[in-house]
Amino acid sequence: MSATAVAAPAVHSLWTTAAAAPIHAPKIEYAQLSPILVVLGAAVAGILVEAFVPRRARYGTQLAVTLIGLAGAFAAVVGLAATGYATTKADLAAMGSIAVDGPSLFLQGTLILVTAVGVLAIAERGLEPQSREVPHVDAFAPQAAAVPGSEDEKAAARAGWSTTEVFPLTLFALSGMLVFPAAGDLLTLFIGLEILSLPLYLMCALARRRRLLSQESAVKYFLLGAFASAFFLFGTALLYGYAGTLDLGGIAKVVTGDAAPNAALNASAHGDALLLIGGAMIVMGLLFKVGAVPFHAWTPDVYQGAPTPITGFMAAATKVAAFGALLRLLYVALPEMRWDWRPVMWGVAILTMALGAIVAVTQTDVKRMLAYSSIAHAGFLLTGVIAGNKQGVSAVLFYLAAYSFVTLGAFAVVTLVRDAGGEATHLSRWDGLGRRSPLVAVTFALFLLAFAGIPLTSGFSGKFAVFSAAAKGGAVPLVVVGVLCSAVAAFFYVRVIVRMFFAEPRADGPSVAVPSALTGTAIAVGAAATLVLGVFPQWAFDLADKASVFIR
Amino acid sequence: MNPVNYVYLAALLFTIGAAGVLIRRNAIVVFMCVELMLNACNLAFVTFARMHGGLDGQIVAFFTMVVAAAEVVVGLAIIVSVFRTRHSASVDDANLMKL
Amino acid sequence: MNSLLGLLIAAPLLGAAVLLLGGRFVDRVAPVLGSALAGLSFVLGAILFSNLLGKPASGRAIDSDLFTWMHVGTFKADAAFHLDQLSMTFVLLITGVGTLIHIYSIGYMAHDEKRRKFFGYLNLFLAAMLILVLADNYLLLYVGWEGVGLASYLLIGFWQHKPSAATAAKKAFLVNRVGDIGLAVAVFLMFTTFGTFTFQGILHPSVVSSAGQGKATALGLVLLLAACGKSAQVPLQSWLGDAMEGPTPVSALIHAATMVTAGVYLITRSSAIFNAAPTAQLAVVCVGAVTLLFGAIVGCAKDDIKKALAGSTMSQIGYMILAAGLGPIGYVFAIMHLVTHGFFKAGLFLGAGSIMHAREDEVDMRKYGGLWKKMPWTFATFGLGYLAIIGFPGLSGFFSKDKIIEAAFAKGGTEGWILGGAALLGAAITAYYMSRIMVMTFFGKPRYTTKAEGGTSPEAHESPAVMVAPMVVLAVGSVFAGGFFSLGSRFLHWLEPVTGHSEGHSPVSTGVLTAATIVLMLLGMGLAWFQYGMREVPAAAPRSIWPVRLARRDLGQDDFNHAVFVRGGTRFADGLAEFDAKGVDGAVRGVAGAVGGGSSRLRKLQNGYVRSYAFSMFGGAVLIVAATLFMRAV
Amino acid sequence: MSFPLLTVTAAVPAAGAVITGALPAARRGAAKATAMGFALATLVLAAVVTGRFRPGGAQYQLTESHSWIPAFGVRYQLGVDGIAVVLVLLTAVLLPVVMLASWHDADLPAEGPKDKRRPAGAFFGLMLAIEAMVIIAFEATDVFLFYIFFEAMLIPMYFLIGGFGQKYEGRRAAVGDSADESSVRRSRAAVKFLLYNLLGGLVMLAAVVALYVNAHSFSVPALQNAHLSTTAERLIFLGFMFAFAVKAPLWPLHTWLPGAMGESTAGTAVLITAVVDKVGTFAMLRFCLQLFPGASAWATPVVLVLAVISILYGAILAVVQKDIKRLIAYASISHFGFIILGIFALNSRGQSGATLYMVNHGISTAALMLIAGFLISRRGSALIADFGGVQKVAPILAGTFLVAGLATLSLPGLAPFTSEFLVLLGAFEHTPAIGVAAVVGIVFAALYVLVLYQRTMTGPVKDGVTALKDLKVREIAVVAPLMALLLFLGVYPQPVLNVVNPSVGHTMSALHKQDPKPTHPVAEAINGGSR
Repeated sequence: MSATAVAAPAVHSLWTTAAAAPIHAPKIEYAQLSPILVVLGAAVAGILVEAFVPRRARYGTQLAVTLIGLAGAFAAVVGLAATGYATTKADLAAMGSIAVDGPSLFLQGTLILVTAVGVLAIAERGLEPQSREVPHVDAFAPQAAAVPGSEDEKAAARAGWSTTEVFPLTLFALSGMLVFPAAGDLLTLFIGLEILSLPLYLMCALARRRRLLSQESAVKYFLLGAFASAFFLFGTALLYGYAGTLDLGGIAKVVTGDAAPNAALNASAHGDALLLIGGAMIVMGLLFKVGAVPFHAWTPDVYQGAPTPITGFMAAATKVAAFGALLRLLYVALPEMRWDWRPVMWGVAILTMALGAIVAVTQTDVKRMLAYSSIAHAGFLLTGVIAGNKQGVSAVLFYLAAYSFVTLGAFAVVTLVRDAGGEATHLSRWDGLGRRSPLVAVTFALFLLAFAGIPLTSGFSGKFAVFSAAAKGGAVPLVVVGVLCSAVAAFFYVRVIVRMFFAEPRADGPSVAVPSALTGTAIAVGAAATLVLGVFPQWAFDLADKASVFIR
Repeated sequence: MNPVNYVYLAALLFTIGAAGVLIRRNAIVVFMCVELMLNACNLAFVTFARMHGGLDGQIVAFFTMVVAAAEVVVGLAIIVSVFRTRHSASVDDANLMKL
Repeated sequence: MNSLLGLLIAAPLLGAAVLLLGGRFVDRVAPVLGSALAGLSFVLGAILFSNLLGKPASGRAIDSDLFTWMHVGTFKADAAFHLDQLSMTFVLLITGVGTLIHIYSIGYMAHDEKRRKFFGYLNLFLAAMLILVLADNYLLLYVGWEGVGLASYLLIGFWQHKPSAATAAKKAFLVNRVGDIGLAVAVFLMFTTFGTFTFQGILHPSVVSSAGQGKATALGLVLLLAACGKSAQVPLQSWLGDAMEGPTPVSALIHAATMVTAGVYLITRSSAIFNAAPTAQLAVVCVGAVTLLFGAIVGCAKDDIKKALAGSTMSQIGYMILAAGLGPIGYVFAIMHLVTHGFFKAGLFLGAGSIMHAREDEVDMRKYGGLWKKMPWTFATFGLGYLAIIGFPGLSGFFSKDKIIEAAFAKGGTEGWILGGAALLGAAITAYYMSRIMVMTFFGKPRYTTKAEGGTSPEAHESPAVMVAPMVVLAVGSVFAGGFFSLGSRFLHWLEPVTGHSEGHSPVSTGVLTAATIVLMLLGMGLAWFQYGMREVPAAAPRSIWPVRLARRDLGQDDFNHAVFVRGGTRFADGLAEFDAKGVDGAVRGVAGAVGGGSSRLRKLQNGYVRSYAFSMFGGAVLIVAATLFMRAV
Repeated sequence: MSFPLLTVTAAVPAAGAVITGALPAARRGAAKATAMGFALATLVLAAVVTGRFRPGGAQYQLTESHSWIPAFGVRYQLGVDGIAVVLVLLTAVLLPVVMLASWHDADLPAEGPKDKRRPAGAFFGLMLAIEAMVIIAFEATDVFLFYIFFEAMLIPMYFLIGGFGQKYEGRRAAVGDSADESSVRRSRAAVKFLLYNLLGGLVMLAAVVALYVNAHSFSVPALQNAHLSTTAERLIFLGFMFAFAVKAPLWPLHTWLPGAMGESTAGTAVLITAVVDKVGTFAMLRFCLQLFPGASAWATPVVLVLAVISILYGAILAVVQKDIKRLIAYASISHFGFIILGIFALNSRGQSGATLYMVNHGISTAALMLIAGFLISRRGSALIADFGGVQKVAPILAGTFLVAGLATLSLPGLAPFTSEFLVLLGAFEHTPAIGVAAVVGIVFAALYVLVLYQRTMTGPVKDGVTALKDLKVREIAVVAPLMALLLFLGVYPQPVLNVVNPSVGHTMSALHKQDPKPTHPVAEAINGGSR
């Protein structure tokens, strides 16, 4: 579907054209697509496991398949990077629809690692109160289709069923995410968007406890997501109409005027309107995914309703993928439009930082608070995107890597604090946690401090990188706003710490479940990443810096 | 006739769909409105393909249909399960989470 | 010799250290040890004195530079001492009277369990006072200056369990601090002007005049402020009366003989500066004249014997300040009066102490009377001191005070007449209030009933020898010192090299003045005798006319301070505290509250309805598109 | 390369913090002993640093420099000048003293029955952590490195304030608040402290970013001859100054201090005012003045006025305080006013004086606060009104308290006088009016100290005070060294000045300023201060 097909002169009848022009078989560089293919393969394998492996053995098999798939994919990414695709040999694979370049590989690598850690949390089966006949249960509904509280749900629970579908679903979502930031043309971008969204919609609905909230979050996420992707698609249409091509690079050429857009359209003199409106709508579709104001409304509800392991995965991975796509779109397709989109993005960034930070102040639910904080962080990231320079790209890449691990860790800790009703997410229940189980409290405090951007945590390195890039890019006011918002944000992070350490423990306070190795590893990895990227960030900066050039 | 009119039509359909999403309560209808928006996109794609004298737009249209189908599957699954739980398909009933 | 100079200060300092840190081990030896060390420093002083006498009049000075105290860039402050005739005079006075009072205290404080501390503080005071007069630069002088302030604080508040004592001590320190501002500023000014603040560096007429009269006047005025604080001169005199809360030996040593005269020393020492600043000198004489009358009037009204004496001290120092303000014609006499005053006023206070000792700390003179036969020694010594202070011909006061009155007239012009008149009037009042004290205390019938007679008061008795002896010595001093100094104007020749001297020509002949003084003196005595000798003294102060009442209340000056500084200051401070809590901190909390409020308002947007979410998205999309187009349009 | 002395000096307490914190909560004695051991070891190292430092040598000595985050041009770069040496030594001296003073503060329930026993390990570990961070902040010659620890030290401080309240022996006096209320007030104070300083730090972060963007380096020596545009220099200066003014604290950014000092233990309060806050004033000297001389000169008038306001404002408010610790806190605000006054007098008298002032204020406030802590813990109340006539029952306590108080009002012969005199002289040299206005502060200083002493120590013995015990041996061991230092530095401050002066000289040259010359210098023969 590259621009080659348009080579022929415009003739009255399309059919004759089509007949006249020889159709080449598309050339696919499987090696360069290997990460995506491996993940997809693993996902399909997972489906087959669901179909053929006896229920009892599914959990183990799925986990194995998933982890192996992820390992393979990561190996593939590393291999590609090692063979120079990140820098010198970067090119457009599959006839220009998948870009294999620095940003793609960096983000794909990050995504795979994040997913791996996320899967560990998803696979946790040691937290739910366990009965004799059902030794292990996970965080998901035994049978998603069953009506909550209905007989057959109880039956399913008694039978000890568990929703092992989440593993393939996760992998499918991941595959979408891998495609999303690497998409070389708008169609692929759209497909990637859908592939990553649809599984997530489903996974949101799978919570074992609080099914109503879970399903509600799914509905909201789905409807709004579909709404957003409709906008995205229409924007794509308009942009296609303007440029006559879907290639990001091609569009850029048309924008710069290297390649003339279609005469008929110029005649109808809507050219610029198409370009601007289309671009704006596509950007909007992406801003929805990153949860930027005013497209953020879904974030709190979905984060709160979704099963916490899923929330963690979603919060971390979706942001990475979406920001990757946003970067590519703005830097590859619309760089020349900077003077059009920059002011708008300024407004969005400021709104996002401010609203996220301010509204979070009065939140009473841990997950909602983290949701709003993720909105604020989207704002900080946008300042880096706006920077519009190489440092901006590398800063955003680093920030994404750092942020995603902190988020995973934080949500993993949330899964541990439980009472009779499941997870105790109301902040007031966290009073005095630091006295009852210091280790958990200290870890969570570490993540919160990282969110707040205290030095020696990854949060600080990322914030500094983004802000300095923005300042270089001439967005000093943004930096100031960012700083002030960080101060506001610090307030509610600190408030949680106060509750955990200085408030009197409640008599009926929640208990902290002892995690199995899985969640334990997840939290440990998150904490380790937080500290390492805080104290010795240089190697990560080098990676991000090397990987900060987009191929056109 | 001038193909640009088809673009206008597409825009009109899109707007109608969007308006539906904003106005209608029944989840199914809302969802159908989204589908309408997608189809509006298809129309736009095809039109532009015609104007550019290329095939890309038409191909996208096919992709879109597939995606739409997939969305239907997922969407209906979710909506139905919610309906069975709440015995209501009104999106306004689903507001346990707020503030 | 130089090393002796250091030793002179070290001796009492050592005493203070041992007594204050020594703990109970030294309790028993405390009085003896303290007195011995004081005596030692007196002996050292005497040796130095003889050494000075051995030198030619021009070069009578000993310097010793101990170490560099602070050194920053061109700023260099040394711990260095300079002994010349002026400081020598003070050394002898301080150590001499100091030793006597130490000895006296052995008896006076015999029954106080905190004796050790008392003597420690006294030694500390000696050391500080010696540093003050021996310092060779103004910064080190400042150290001694505040050091004596500390000692006086500790000793006034020695009986800390009495709230009145604690308050008085605090008041004294604070008022002195106000004066210290002057000295500090003086040092700054000197350094920024001359690049140094040593006596040798600055105190040359040429140097001072090089800075111009404006600078000199400024310096003079700030120095005067300092002097006012330390010497209890108007307007900073209010603390001296309350300072009488301290044990009586303290009042004698610190608040009569030595510390309060430091202001006179400062002005005389800075003669070079004042000589170059007539305006400052005028200010000095005004302060002196006002204070000598102020103190005298207050002295007339007090029934508390110590407060009455305090008023007299104030007034006598007023004389000295006045003299010092007169310039070269006055300096010598200021110091001379200072020395003689040291003798007789110390004697008077010790006498008062002896009486209180006998009467269980009763200070109200209306409850005295007829003590002369009960306490003959006290009576005799007190009487001699009394005659000395009122300037009875032939006794110390006569010589020193007359000279000052002469000099005042010699100032010439109306100034001369006003000042001289004030001085003369002061002399008369002095005679009045001193006679009043004398009569109320020693003559008439006893106005108290002893326990023997079924009353409350103990039978008065003469004090032990250890207390009487110092009184006798001081009495001798008060009798002969003046004459000794004036014979062949020894004192004049002794001090002249330091202070300089010029004969003034008084418009009134000396003989007339002397006569006038004597007449006025007799008048005062007569009036007092008429009022208190002839008729019965009421045991309680009669409600009398307003000027007297005003005088009893220190001429309302304390009330003024209280109204303006204490109450007003408190109100201001409370207001400021309010402002700090509501204003400064309130602003901060306001911001926090604003964020919180905005938060709870904004979160209402999240109303849980999908459709409104969708609407916000739609609106956002429209906005973004519009904004983009708008951007392109402009 | 040579032995990394500075790194080790900071690393030892850091290691101590980890080890002490890791000890099981039951092993209280072990934790204390370990902590004290590490603190003393640090003191030895600091002494070695002082010994190895050559006054008048290179500006920064014992330097270490390693690449750390090239991406931002950040280096792990250490080095000490005279000022830093003195302050490192001060910190190392104070820590053991404070620990000894707070020996039992983490033992018993902080207050109220509901509290569990506080882990002693955490308490002393946090103290060591703060020491480590403060020391490295003093040693850092890389702005970014400094910033990181300038910010990071908030966290342990925050936990120290919020986690450990004033300990009261026996029954708590009826001061009208239950244990809960006071613990609530305490955590509020802690949060206020953290947010205040965090805001300052974040503003500074913006400035740091701007600095990086403008100068592409964080190394202090390199930045000293970097050329910024006037506007950039001023803006960055303001960013830095804001953070330091919050930390110091300078009026009107002071309101966090009284709460923080009033609610925490005496030891913590000493750490706040005598150690951590010094980083702010130190940073003004090293960064504001040396990196932005132009902007500093530009801002001087305002800063001087604010400093004078702090001096008088703090002193006056101290007079009317009802709580001993808050009184000392406001007194500290006044003293920080003096320090800042000296720093921005922009002459050697002022700056040497200010540095000396940091040291002396550290010692005198430590003495005053710790003794007050002993007093408060005995009486079970911090309200001045609950005391009276203590000198009768506890003479040693009262005596040392008086000496500490006299030091606080900077009586000649005690350490603070020398520094206060130099600062005032410097201010007077810069602008006589400012100097005179500041001098008035000494009267108020006398007022609040003497009022405090009079109300608590003198007068008839209040009931509730009657049973008060005098200082124990441990407490005397705490007070004695401080007293000795106060006396020694009061009589002979020159050793400190000798170390400080050359560094001040460097600052002056960085400022392109000479000391003002006397207007009418005395003839050469008698010039130079003394004969």
